[in-house]
Amino acid sequence: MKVSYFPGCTLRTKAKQLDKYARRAAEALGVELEEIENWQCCGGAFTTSTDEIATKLSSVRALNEAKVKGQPLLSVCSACHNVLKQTNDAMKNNADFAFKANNYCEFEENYAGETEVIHYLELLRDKIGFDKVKEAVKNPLTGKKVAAYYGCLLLRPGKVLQMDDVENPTIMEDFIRALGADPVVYPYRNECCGGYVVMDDKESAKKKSSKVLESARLAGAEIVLTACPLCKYNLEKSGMDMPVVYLTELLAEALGVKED
Amino acid sequence: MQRIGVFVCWCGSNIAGTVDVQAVAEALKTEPGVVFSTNYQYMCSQAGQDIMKQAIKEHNLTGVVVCSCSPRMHETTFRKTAAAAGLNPYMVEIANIREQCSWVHKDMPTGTEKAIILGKAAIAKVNLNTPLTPGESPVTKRALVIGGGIAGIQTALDIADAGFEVDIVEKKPTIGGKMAQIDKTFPTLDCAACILTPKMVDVAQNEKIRIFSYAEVTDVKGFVGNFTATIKKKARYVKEDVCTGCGICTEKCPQKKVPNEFNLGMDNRRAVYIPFAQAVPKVATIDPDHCTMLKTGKCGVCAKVCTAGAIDYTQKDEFIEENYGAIVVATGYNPISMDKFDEFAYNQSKDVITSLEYERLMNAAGPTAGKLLRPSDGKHPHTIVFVQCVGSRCSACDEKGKEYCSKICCMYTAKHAMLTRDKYPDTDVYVFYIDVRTPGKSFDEFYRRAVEDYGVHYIKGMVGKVMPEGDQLKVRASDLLANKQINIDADLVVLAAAIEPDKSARPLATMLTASMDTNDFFTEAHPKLRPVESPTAGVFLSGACQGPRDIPETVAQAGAAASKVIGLLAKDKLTCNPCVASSNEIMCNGCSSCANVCPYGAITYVEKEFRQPDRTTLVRRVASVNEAVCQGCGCCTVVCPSGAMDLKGFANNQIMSEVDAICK
Amino acid sequence: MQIENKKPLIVAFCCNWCSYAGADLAGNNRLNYPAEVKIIRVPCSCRVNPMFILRAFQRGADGVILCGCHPGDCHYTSGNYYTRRRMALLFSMLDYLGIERDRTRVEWVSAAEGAKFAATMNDFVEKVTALGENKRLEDLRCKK
Amino acid sequence: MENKNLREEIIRRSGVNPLKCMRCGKCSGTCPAYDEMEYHPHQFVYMVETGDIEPLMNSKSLYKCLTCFACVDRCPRGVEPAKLIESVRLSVIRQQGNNHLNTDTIPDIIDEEMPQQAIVTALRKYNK
Repeated sequence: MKVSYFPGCTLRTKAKQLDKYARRAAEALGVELEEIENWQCCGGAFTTSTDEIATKLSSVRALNEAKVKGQPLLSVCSACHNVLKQTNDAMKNNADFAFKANNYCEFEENYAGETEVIHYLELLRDKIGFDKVKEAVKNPLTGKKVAAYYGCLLLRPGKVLQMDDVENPTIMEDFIRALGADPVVYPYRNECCGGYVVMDDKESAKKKSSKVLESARLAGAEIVLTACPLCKYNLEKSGMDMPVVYLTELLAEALGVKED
Repeated sequence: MQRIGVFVCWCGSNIAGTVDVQAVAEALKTEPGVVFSTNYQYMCSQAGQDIMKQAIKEHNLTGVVVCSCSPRMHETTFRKTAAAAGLNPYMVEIANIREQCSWVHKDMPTGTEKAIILGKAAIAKVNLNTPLTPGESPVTKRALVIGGGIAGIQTALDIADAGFEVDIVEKKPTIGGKMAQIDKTFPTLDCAACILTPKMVDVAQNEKIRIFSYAEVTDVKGFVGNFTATIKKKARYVKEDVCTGCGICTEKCPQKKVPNEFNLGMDNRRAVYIPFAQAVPKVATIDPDHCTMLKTGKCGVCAKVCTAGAIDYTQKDEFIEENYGAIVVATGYNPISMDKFDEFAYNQSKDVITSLEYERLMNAAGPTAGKLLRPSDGKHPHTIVFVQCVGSRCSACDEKGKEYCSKICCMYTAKHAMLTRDKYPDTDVYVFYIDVRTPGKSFDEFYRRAVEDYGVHYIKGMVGKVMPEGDQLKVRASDLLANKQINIDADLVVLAAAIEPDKSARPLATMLTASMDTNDFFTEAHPKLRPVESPTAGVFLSGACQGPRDIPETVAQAGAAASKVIGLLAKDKLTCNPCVASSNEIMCNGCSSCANVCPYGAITYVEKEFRQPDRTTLVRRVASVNEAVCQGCGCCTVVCPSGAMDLKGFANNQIMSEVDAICK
Repeated sequence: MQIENKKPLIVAFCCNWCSYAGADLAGNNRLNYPAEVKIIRVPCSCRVNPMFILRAFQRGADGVILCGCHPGDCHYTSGNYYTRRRMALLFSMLDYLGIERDRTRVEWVSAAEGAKFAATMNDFVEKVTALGENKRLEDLRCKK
Repeated sequence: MENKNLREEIIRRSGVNPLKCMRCGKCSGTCPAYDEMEYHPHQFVYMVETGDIEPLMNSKSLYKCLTCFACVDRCPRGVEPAKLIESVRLSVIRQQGNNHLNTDTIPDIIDEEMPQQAIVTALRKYNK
């Protein structure tokens, strides 16, 4: 299986492990990640205002490239995934935006949201299957109490993202189970970590992140799992004593491809 | 040539506001056949009707056109008026210049112009009208009530009281419905069982009433006065007439882990069960999905312990056909699923429950024997948060909630809060509300008592998220009046779930050709003036199948529906709609096209002798319409290749002349 | 001849049980739609003979719309299924004759859908207006 | 009059219809940034609706919204308050010299581990 891959800027710099393990695990599971040529930063956030066009064009280009190749467009970073998915939805359902974006981009054929945008978790669940992942696990993480942290970008807005039940998601828990570990469910798993507001108000972000980790700790978690570099940063900066790891790292570990 | 009178109604300013009625009356005066034209303030008033009667007599009118409101409103009125003046009522046509003209257009010239055209179309039609005489059909003097909740029970009792036979079809093993699950009733706080179970017993003992419990209506044919319903009596594997209801089988059955639907799955029942102590009929039912004997053929304990010999594992579903003159729909409601509202953590914590579940927790016959204990750990909750409007007034997306107000939640929540504070004064009770809606007799006083006398904390705002943490539920909510976000550590959260029509209503509506609104509530024939009748003749509505309502309203409507049924069944003959199909035998070639499309089987073929021009006789096969069975849809008229079939009252040439008049 | 400012002429056939009641509801709720729409009441949408529609075009109608109960909800059980098939045939024939597809429409409007009725009529009139006058089927002999 | 235009612009740009709001306050009941905000999500909806926009534009609440979309997903009426807040914020930062984040101070804010994602997102949210 071959999919188009949009790593995103953070995975090239501060979140190299997220990228590295995503590639290794995919290889181990028989999926080829074909990186989008000359991809540009997604911008980190999807501006909801209807008159913002230019800031969304890099996503449109990536989406179109995947369409031309006839592949789904994969990303691991929650933010990239969120922006790609929302942009794709706008291209599909907002005629005005699609018209303007196509005018800018001048593709051979107009892009109308044809590409399937998938997150790494969806690749595992829907394209590979968690049962297959389970079979491929070499070092099951038996007994490890892992708390999935969804944050907001993976799930919301639910109408567009459609990854899972927005309020009671199970995809990451099923993933954790596939690796042989025990998922820990806690109420703050889909609450915001503070996000980009850390640039403006460190205290605000710290408050939110520590609430998340406190909630995970109370539920008995030993380790918190995330797909988002910013979530990881905020959670780690909260000052709580709780390891936070990328989901691809844990996957690579279970598949036995973590070490070089 | 007809002699037509035109009567233009002002309807006060409803029509006259946007239509120059004078000009309309004037313009229509010169139409072919019109000999009289006038306008009046309220044609439907006595004075207006008198004007019509007088004009009919004075001008020897043979046809009448009333330019007024919708024919659905006053066609019958004006037809009666015409009949009183000696004119055939079917010589009256209505031009709808209110709903379809003055109310939807804004300026006078446009409205007037359109009203004149609509008037001309009606005149063109009346010119081709012929006097019609309605036929008659017999009435089967029995009624069918679908649904055995309080609505169905009350309707059945009232109809039986008037001396007519009634059958109740209830899909559950017992009648009683939702009311049987309720603990106390607002605003008087009498115990629901105490007032409901005597009625259930009355039903069982009434010799005019038969109960088909654990049964469903699978097919309905026929029309008002002459329905035939097929009832599926599901196999309950217990002989109903032999079982004494002693309940020994329900104690000995080894299959103990079946969720008890009567207590909403909060405790278990056996595979053979009687839903509750006062069930009617009080007979056991075997649940085939859980019975070991039925699934594997090994067990048979219930048959061994049954002294009456009532158990019969070989029972099959049974279909019976019954005839009825009237059908009452009383299929009721259900709370909606809370799956889409997991911000309230219904699926994440056992201590987040719906109001109906709370009702069972409070009930002495419920899973906790009436003690208020949390489902998770059986501890007494000291802080309870009630959330109103969960799924009601929700327009965010279709599959999530319901756009309407569920109406009963404000009151039952006030009741729950009050009863909780009354029985457990050590418990803090919070109610989050958007609006408290209490328009009912003694309702607002009741709600105020909860606040003022019982100290229930009513907070204007909504709960945003419920977070189960440890053995507590962290409730995050807004207090709009304090402009604060508040956090409450609750032991129990109760969701006032929106209510929706029972799932069986939709297929039933199709069977009955009764119309429904977009929420699957049955629609009434007229929202104000015919609230308990379906637009389909002979089908009546009782209770929450028509819209959210509380018990007093349901009972009132049940009685109203019953009185309508009684009115129908009291007649020996029904006047049929004379606007039925008829075939011109000379033109008919006996091809059977019409019979093939007729949904009622109203068309048969007869061999008929025809005199030929050369004086010989020829026997031909021609269509013949049974006027009592034909409902007048007109489908046959379109398929008839020779144009022999036509529909009285909506004849081909009449509709064509309307088209011509409009397109002139 | 003044073609530019001529308002279109629309004939709407509405079944008595759903769509006519829906139109009444639009009135009750004061939902505006163009006065060009003139409604003819029929017991069921299946009562509408294709001849009526051709007649309307012949007499100068610019658009004809047929409204009935939603499929499955027909007061007469199955009438609108016949309508649906019949009109599919008729419309494809009209298409063949060069009558623009937007001049004819079948729409399901229930008694509860006043808003849908008004919205449908607004949309239909807009589309027909854009097409201009119907000249293909209009019989000039019918003109006075 | 000017205020009316501003109101129209904010509403149009957000694609939100504040009239759909039934004033239940669920958005504010669910907002994780509530305590840092001077005007809360439900007030944004109400004040935009009534045209009382000036105080919102001058409020630091604009920069406290996390765009976590909890209010958007949980609103029973589909009002989407976060989009409205973003629209008001754009009305401010699109004006000359109204960037919220001073780019000169960024080196002081960031540290070794700060992901690029944080910086680009903040620039997109706070600056023109």
